This record gives sequence, C-alpha cells and structure tokens, in this order.
Amino acid sequence: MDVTIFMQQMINGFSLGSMYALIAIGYTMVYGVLRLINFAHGDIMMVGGFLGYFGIAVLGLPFAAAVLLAVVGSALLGMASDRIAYRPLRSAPKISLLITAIGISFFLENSFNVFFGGVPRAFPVPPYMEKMVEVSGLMMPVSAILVPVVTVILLVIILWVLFKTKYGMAIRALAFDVDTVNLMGIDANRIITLVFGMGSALAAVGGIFWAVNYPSVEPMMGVLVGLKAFAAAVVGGIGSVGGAVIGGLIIGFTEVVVVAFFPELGGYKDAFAFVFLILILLFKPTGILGLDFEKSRF
Amino acid sequence: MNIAIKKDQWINLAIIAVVLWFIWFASSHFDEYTIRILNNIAIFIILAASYNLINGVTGQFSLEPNGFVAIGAYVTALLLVTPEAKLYQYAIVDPYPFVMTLHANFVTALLLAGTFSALLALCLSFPVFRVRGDYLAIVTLGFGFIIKILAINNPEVTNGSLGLNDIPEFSNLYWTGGIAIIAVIVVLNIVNSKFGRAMKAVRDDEDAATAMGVNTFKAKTLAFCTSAFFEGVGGGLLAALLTSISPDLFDFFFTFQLLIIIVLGGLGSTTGAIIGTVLVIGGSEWMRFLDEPMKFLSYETTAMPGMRMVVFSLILIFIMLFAREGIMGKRELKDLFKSKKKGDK
Amino acid sequence: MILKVDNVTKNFGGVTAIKETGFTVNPKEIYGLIGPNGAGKTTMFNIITGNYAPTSGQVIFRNESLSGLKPHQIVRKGIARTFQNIRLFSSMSVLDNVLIGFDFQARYSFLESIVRFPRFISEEKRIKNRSMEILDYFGMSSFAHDKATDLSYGQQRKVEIARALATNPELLLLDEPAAGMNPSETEELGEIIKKARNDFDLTVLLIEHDMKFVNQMCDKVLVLDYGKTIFEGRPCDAIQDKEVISAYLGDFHND
Amino acid sequence: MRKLVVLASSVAILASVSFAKEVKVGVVMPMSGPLAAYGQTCNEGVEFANSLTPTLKNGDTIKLVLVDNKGDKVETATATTRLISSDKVVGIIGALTSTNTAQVMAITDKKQIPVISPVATNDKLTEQKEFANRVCFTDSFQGAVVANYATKDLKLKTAVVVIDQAQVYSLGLSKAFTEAFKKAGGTIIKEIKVSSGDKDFKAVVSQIKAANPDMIFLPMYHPEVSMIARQAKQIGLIKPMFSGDGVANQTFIDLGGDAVEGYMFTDFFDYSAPPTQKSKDFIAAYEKKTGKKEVNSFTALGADSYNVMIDAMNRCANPEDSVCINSEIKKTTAFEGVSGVINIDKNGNATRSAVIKVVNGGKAVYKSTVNP
Repeated sequence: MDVTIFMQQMINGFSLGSMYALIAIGYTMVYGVLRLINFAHGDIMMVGGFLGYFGIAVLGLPFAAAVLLAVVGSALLGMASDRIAYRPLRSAPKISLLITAIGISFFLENSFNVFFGGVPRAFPVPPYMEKMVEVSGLMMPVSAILVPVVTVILLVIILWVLFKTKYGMAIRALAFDVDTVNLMGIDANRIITLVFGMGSALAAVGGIFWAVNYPSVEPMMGVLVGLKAFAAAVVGGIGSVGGAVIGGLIIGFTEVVVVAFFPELGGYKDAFAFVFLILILLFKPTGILGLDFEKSRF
Repeated sequence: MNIAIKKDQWINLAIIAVVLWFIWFASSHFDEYTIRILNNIAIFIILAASYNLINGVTGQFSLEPNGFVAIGAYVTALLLVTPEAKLYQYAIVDPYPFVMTLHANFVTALLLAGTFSALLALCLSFPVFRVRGDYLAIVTLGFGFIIKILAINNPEVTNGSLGLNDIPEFSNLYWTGGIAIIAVIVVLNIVNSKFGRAMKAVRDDEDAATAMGVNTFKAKTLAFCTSAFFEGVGGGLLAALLTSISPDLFDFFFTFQLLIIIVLGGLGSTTGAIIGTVLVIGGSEWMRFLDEPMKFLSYETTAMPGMRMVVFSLILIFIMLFAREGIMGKRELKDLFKSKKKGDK
Repeated sequence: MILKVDNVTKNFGGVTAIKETGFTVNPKEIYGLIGPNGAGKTTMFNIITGNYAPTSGQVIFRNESLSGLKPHQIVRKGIARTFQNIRLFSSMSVLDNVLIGFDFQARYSFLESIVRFPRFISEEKRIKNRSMEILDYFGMSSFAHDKATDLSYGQQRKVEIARALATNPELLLLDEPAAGMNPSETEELGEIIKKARNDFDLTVLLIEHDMKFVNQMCDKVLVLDYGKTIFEGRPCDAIQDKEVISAYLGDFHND
Repeated sequence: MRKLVVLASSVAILASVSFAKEVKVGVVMPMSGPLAAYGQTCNEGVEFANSLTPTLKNGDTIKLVLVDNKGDKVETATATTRLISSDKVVGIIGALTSTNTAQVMAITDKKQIPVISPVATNDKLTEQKEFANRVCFTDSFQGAVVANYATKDLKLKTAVVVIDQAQVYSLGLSKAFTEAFKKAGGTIIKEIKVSSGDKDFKAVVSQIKAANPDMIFLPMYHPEVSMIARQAKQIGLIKPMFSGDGVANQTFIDLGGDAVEGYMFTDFFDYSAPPTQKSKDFIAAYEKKTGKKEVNSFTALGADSYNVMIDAMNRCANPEDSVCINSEIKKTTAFEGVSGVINIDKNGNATRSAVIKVVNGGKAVYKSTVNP
C-alpha cells in the first residue's frame, strides 16, 4: 500500500464526504428551525438531479443554466411542500409532521417512477467535468474536485446569511421559539418556507453534483443518500451547519477506508453511517459540534 | 360498577366467539386466494396492534417493524427448516455447524422469535430512550437497514440474499387468526392497566408523567419491547406462510404499510389498527385495478404500474392533513357504545 | 425538619440563577417562596424535584440527600408537585389522571396485567376506590369520567392537586397555584389547601406572586432576589422589610 | 361436390370455434418497483408471442392473465395463489428474479401447476421441484462460457471478481465463474464485495488497479457495472472487462458511454444473428410492429417461455391437464425458439447456446456463439 494509493483513497473519501455534507446541510437547516426530520429531503435531491437532466438533455441548456433550473425548481418544490403539507400542521403533534414527510417522500419517489420509469437515465455530463487531472500520480476527474470547492463556497454563503443578514437573524431566532418570533413582527411562516427553499436548493445542488459524479438519475437515487446525509447531520451535531459538513466527511471517509483497507467488509459499507448514528446517540447525543438544544443553535 | 364490568366481559367473549366461528367458516368454505388474504390480514393485525402500542399509545414515533419482523422471520425459519433442506439450499457457503443443529416445533420457534426480538429491542432502547427528541425514528430506520445488511452479508447463517426456502407451511388461518386474537387481547389488557395509563401519560405530557412518579424510560421500553415481541412472532408467522424468505422482503416499505394502517385506523386505537389493516391490506388487493389500464369517462389510460403506490402516499398525506384522528381517533370499540349512551343521557 | 435546602448554588453557563441559598421547612408548615420574576424561584423548584442538578450544595428530605436521584424517584420518596400552567393528561379522563399518581403504588406486575390475575383486579379496584375518595374529597367525583381538559380552569386546578395527592406525598410543591384566578376562586383554593394540609398532614412549599394569598396562607416565607436570600420570616414582617420592598418596587428613595 | 366440402369444413371450423374454450395462462412479472424496467421488457415478449400465435392446435384461444408482483415476495405469493385458485390458470410464466421465482415455485409445486421462468438463472432454483422449468441457461453454464472464452480464446491468466452480496444473480454467477476459471488454469487474485444501489466505486477501482489483473469479471446488473466502468476509465484502469446477461441491454451502453467500449458480455440471443427461422420471423414481425429491429434478449426469452408452454400444451391430449403439460415441457428437445435452439431436461433446466457480444461504437456487436 504505497503512498499514492493511500493518497488516492483519501481524495476519494474527501469527494464522497463533501457530497454527503452538501445534502446534510439542507437537513440540518430544516431540523434546526422546525425540529422536523425532512424525510423527503433525499427525494428533493433526486428531483434536483432530474431537473438538471431535463435542462441539459431535453432543453439543451448549458450546464450552469441547468443547475439554476434545478435549484429554482427544487426550491419551489420545497416551499410548496412546506406551504401545502407542513404549514397546516404547525401546531399538530410532532408525529403527524413526520408521517406527512414520509408520505411526501414516497409520493415523489413513486410518481417519478410511474411517470418517468424506473430505468436509470444517463446524465449528460459536460466534457470539461470529465477531464482527468493528474497530480503526482493521483488521478481525479474535475467533478470530484469541484464538489468540495462548491461545498465550502455554499457553507460560507450560508454562514454569512445566517450570521450577517436580517433573514439570518430571524432564522436563528426561529430556531429558539416560533411563537415569540411572530410577536416580534416577523412572519414566522414566511421564514420557515424560506428555510425550506434554501434547504431544497442545497439538496438540488447536491443532486446535480451527485448525478455529475455518478452520471445517472433514477427515482430511487435519493433514498440511501438521504438517510446517510441525515446520519451525517446528527453525527456532526444536528442544527449546526458546520457539524453537518464534519459529519458528512466522517461518513464519506469511513466508507472509502472500509472498502480500501478492509475489502471483506465491503458489504457492510452502507451500515456504517447508522452504526455511527447509534454510537453518537449513546455517548454524545448532541453530536460532535452540536449544542444542547435547550441553549442555542447553529 | 361491577355490573358494567360483567357486561363488558360478555361483549368481549361474544366478539371472540364470532371471530373464532368466522375463522372456522373461512378456512373450510373460502377459496385459496381469499384465505391467503385473510392470513395476510391476520398477521398484519398482530403487527399493527403492537406497532400502535409504541407509536399511537406511547406517542414515540418509531420505524422499527421491518427490522424485528425480519429477525422473527429468520429465527423461525432457521428453527423450522429441516437440516437436510438446509444442507442442500446453502449455496454460497456451508452453514455454521450450530445452524444445522437448530430445530424446534412451531410454537417454540414463534416464542423464541418474539423473545429474541424483544431482547434486541431492550438493547436498542438504551441509546434511544435516554435522549429526547425524535431520534427514535431515524435510529429505528437505521436499525432496520442494518438488519437487512446483516442478513445479506452473513451467508453462513442466513444463506445471504438467496434467503431461506422450503420453510414448512404451518401458518393456516387457525394459527394466524388465533395469535391475532391473543395479540389484540394482550395489547388491550396492557392499555387498560397501570402500564397502559403510564404510556398514555408519556404520550400526553412526559414531564407531568415524571412529576406523578412514572418512570417514563421504563414505560417507553416496555411498550417498545412488547411491540418488538409481537413483531417477531408476526415475522415468524409470515415466514411459515410464504415458505421462503429473503432479505429484500423486509425493506422500509413494510414499515410504511404499517404506518398507513395505524394512521388510517387512528393513532392510539387498537380497534382502529384492526380496521386499518382490513382496509389497507384488503384494499390493496382491490386497488390492483389502479395498476391496470383504466377507463375514466371513456378516456382509456395505458397501464400505469405503480400507480397504487402513488395513491397510497397521497392517502397518507390526506389523512394527516384533514383527518388526523383517523377513523377511530383514540377511541376503542367500547367507547363508541359508551359515547352513544352518554349522548342520550 | 422535613426539607432542608443546604447552601445550593446553580448557574447556567455564565448566569448564576441561585447563589448559596439555604432554608428549612418544618412538618405541616405552609412555606412561601416569593420574589420578583427571574429571582430563581422556579429554578429552586426544579432543583428540589431533581429536574436540575445543583452546581453545588444539596437538598435533604427527611434527613436523606436527594442528590443523584432521578425526578420520578424523588416523587416516590414523597415530594409531589403541580405546574404553573395546568398540565393534565389531555387524552385521559379525570379519574385516569388521578390514577396515574397511583401507578407506582399498584402492586402487580406486567405479566399479571396481561393475564388479568386476581391480584391485578383487586389492586385496580383498590386504587380506583382511593382515587374516587380523593376526587370526592375535592367534590369532583361527578366529573370522574369526563375528559380532564373539558373542565373549567378552577376545576382543573383541583384535579391537578388531587392528582398530586394521589402519589401520597408528605411535601407538596405548588407552582403559583392562584395564577389566573379571580379573588373568590383564590379564596376557595386557599381553604382547600389548608384543609388538605390538615387532613393529609402535608407540608406545603409554594411559589406565589399574589401577596394577599401568601399572607392568608403561609406560616413562613423566603424572599429571593437575583438568586440571593434577602428575607426569611413571617409574611407580615416581610411586607415591612426595606430590602424586600426595594427588590419588588425598586429603590425610589435613592438619596 | 367441392362446395359441399367447403361448407362442411367451414361448419367444422365454426363448430370448433364456438366450442373453442379459453385457456388461461398466468404471467407473474414485476411491472412496478425497482425491477420494473426488466419486468416490462420480458412481459413485452410474452404478449407479442401471444399475438403471433394466439390459439392452440385444437382452436382454444390462450388468454394471458398478467399480475404485477412489484418485485415483492408477499405480493408474488398472493398473485400466484390468485392465478391458481381464482383465475384457474393451467400454467404460469414468470417471476423475473430467482428469489421471487422460488416463491412462485413453492406454491405451484403443491398445486401441480407447471412454471416456466424466462430469465431466472440461479443453479439451485429447480432442484427438488417437480413443476419448475426455465428456458434460460443456468449461472454455472454462463460462468463456464466466460471462463473458457477468457482463458482459451483470449489467453488471460489472472482475474479480479467483484461480487454484489445483495444480488442472488451475482453470487451464483461469480461462484460458477471462479470454479470454471480455476479449472481452466486461471487464478483469482482478489474478490471484492460491493452492495447494490451503490454509486461510488472509486475505492474499488483503485484497489483493482493496485492488484493489476489480466481481466475483471463483474457479474452484476447494469446500474453498478456502468459506474465501475466509468470510474475505472477515470483512473486509467484499462483492462478487459466481462459480465453476464445482467448488462445485456441498451441502458448499460447509454450509462457507460465510451467507458464501456470493448466491454464483453454473454447473452442468450443476438437480434443481428438470428439462430433460427422462428427468430427471423419474430424479429421481422417485431420490427413491423415497433419499428425497432433491436429485440432485447429478455423479450426473446419471454416469447420463448410462451412458445414452449404452447408447444407442450399442443402435445397434450387435453391442453388443460397441467400435469401432462409439465411432463411435455420436460420432453422439449431441439425446440426452435426465438432466442435459439432449446432443450429442457427432466429437472426443468434448459441446455441452450449462448452468445458473446462486445460493445463497439456504442452498439452491442455479436462476437461468437458457444454451444452447450
């Protein structure tokens, strides 16, 4: 196991990890504000992937325009799901919210399966993304480098929004107590819908880059990734955007290390995300970066 | 007061007698296909009634059924399949010696399946019930996922994705129907006891329950382990009905079906769980037409396979938005009569 | 001495909610904890009930330290409480609400409840009768089968106290019992608490703002301000104490 | 006189038509759920074959009763029971995967209804079952074909095998290949386990590159294989790659793109080299109906399941006697099917030819045929 192979695996881990992080951020934001596990988040990522596919393959848009289409489309879907399904249930018991989220998740998966068929479709990756970059013997496609870069940029943007803008303050306040925010003259429902929009937009970006790195889209692609991304968000510390990135990287690295250095455990790769989840709950329920929910958020 | 109790007992006995008669009548008069659906309904009543205990009665949102049903099915299958049948069907790798020695009769197999699931539930309850918040949903979801992966990656025990075949078909309507009656009685007895009250208190207001001296951790764990026990037994019955099981039988869709059942029936109502089961399991057979080509006012749609699933998820969302109480709300059968009596008082 | 709060301090991060506070409550006494908002009264309550662990100091009940005990264990030792905003179990009847208090006193096991053993039936009958007695005592037995949250505010308060008494406590903690009540209801509540104190030989520790109610009820009071004790003694003396007044009404003669 | 003969024969035909009963044949296929794509392709073959030969020798018309099992075991059991007890079918075609076919056979064996499975290739499927048959070759035959072709024709010595534990098909085929490859003098350097539904195989391909084998055998379905091929190309791992029939469809080539150029795989049938006259007619009719010449091998096998079932029924005195149909199926010899010449032994397994194809210029090109 010479150094280049080790480095190659580390880069694989880093790109997979940042993929999970990108989606985990969306989970954490919605959970931070509404204490809701958005089961449909993984499927909104799938919708993002499909919109990207339609943008490029059907409408012939350039890559950037397709990403924009996916982001806007998914954001609207996220907002619509909040407006139609979650807003009426604001005062309902927590269990109804969770069941509705599962209902939406199944609805998205199965309606796409019925209307677009279960056959995976090849995602038209733009050529410059496929170009290989060689650095001292290490080979990686441009897309594998782009993802960590995009994740960092988005992380900075979100932290800027959260801590430097009016809306950010409203969102952070909302995370404490929805009712008091209303008293402060802020329309809490509008902010919550906005958060859904932001979370879904992030999922769409995650979906696009997932489809670019693994060029295929199909209705069930969001299920497994979504679960792992949520486990990442909890491991990192639910509610903390930075925690989501750390959790994503941990799970991404573990999966690569397992396959690279313990091949016979290959079959268990997907289980590790959940093993971490249960361990974290045993020893540090608030997660690595997480803060005790009674106190503060993000 | 005790005249009312006497009357209730008579009503219960009458209901059980009617159900037993129906089981005898069905298994001797109905055709194979209807009997199989009734078997499915009976097994799902066991699963739904017990799943309602942790979800509806104790208000702890958990997604555990597919994990424990899988455990129950595998434990029962390993105990029921004859050593010769095991020898020839383990294709990937030879089974461990202890797998060959495993053998038990049907009742012991089901009891072991249930107890094993309940013990596993006990271990799972420590990381989960110590902490508040809805981690239970995700941990139980992950747990079901891990069980499926373990079943796939341990061919020496479970024969991997080939699954276990030639399980003797013990499940008939007497077994599934009988155990369904027992399960419902046990769940109702628990709900109408101090343990049931403690569970309902935990659902309504956990802090207030603690302030009344209720050990909420114990109440939640009792509900979780009881649910797991019956899910294990239900899994065993399912294995003995299908006569062949494989890991992909126990994925999340199994839990999703149970979720629709107890939500439709009314979270917290055992009678509701029974009604929900009949509607969803029976209904899904009847709704097969959704998958075939349909005629809406002379507009002929081509076959849209999978349409049933879309309709199911819409029903779930619809119930949650507009009829959150479900059919029975939190009421039981007896409450229906009572409320009528109170009405005319 | 039935309850001794021994030099307790509690801080959340940088904020010191309670600073070296101690007091003792004698049997059958009605002891008032008063002070402006944010003085640490509710925090003290939560320390006694075990919901918060004190940063330093301890709580001794019947000369046995409560530190390290879980809230429900403390209740079983004989300390019951009510909440400021009434928290009855919404899905259950009045009778069931009270029965919850008897939960840990019913002597039958899980298996016995499943197979309806005779011990189960006799125990259930016993605790149902006891509950009806308590409800009768509060004149609420006719509402036994109604849904707890359908009752009026005053009636719900009575059910909450009845439910607390079901745990057969020696010390009853009342968190602003008179909050949201008109004078006649407060008057009636005061009588009930006093009567209950004698009939169930209880000791009562209550948090309250309504000074008229405190005067009518409490044998002794402790006034807290920013977590510190500024007065201990009889309520009528507290009203004249300079420090208490300035804590409540602000220092207007700051010459 | 001639008029009389014409009159008499038309009356006879009319009589037989009016007496012609409707004989029901059940079809259990995953029309929805994750396996929907495969189920729909296979069912297309059965229905098209039915439209080509809708009636038996004695004039009875064949009615297909299709039931969607969503690729789920409980549904399969319920659907099979319904076909037998309420639809009263005389034979069943179906279930796609080996696990669901095992479920169908568990029920049909007790009810003595013959089953023909189009594509379930697992070796153990028909063992100890009396009413189980299939028209596809078994994993061990397919594994041997690849192993022999690699060692004898391409002179490759070492191989890495990637196994998907979650797929029965992958386990059966990899085991068969390993045995045949070792027997033919080859050595397996490494076996790597992956799980289906996976997308990221960078770690796997890096490992294969380190092992540096002569060839790579990927006995899996097309979603995973296309990803591995792409990521292998990305890190410069260019080795001969082999798969079984799991990748034998156009979607694999679309997903793989230029990374699967030169990729070799075994298949039952190739539309560009029709093995029998029946397949030439079938392809011509298929092209007329759908305008596409490319007949997928799953479609061809679906059609052959139907044709073998009808052929056996024609040979029975009473076409609705399931036991007779079953014994006749097991006597099928040198049957000219759409996908090639099929012989079915007394265990219900088919011995038939296989073809090897290579991906060239975005198309699957016929390379050679291997007879049993």
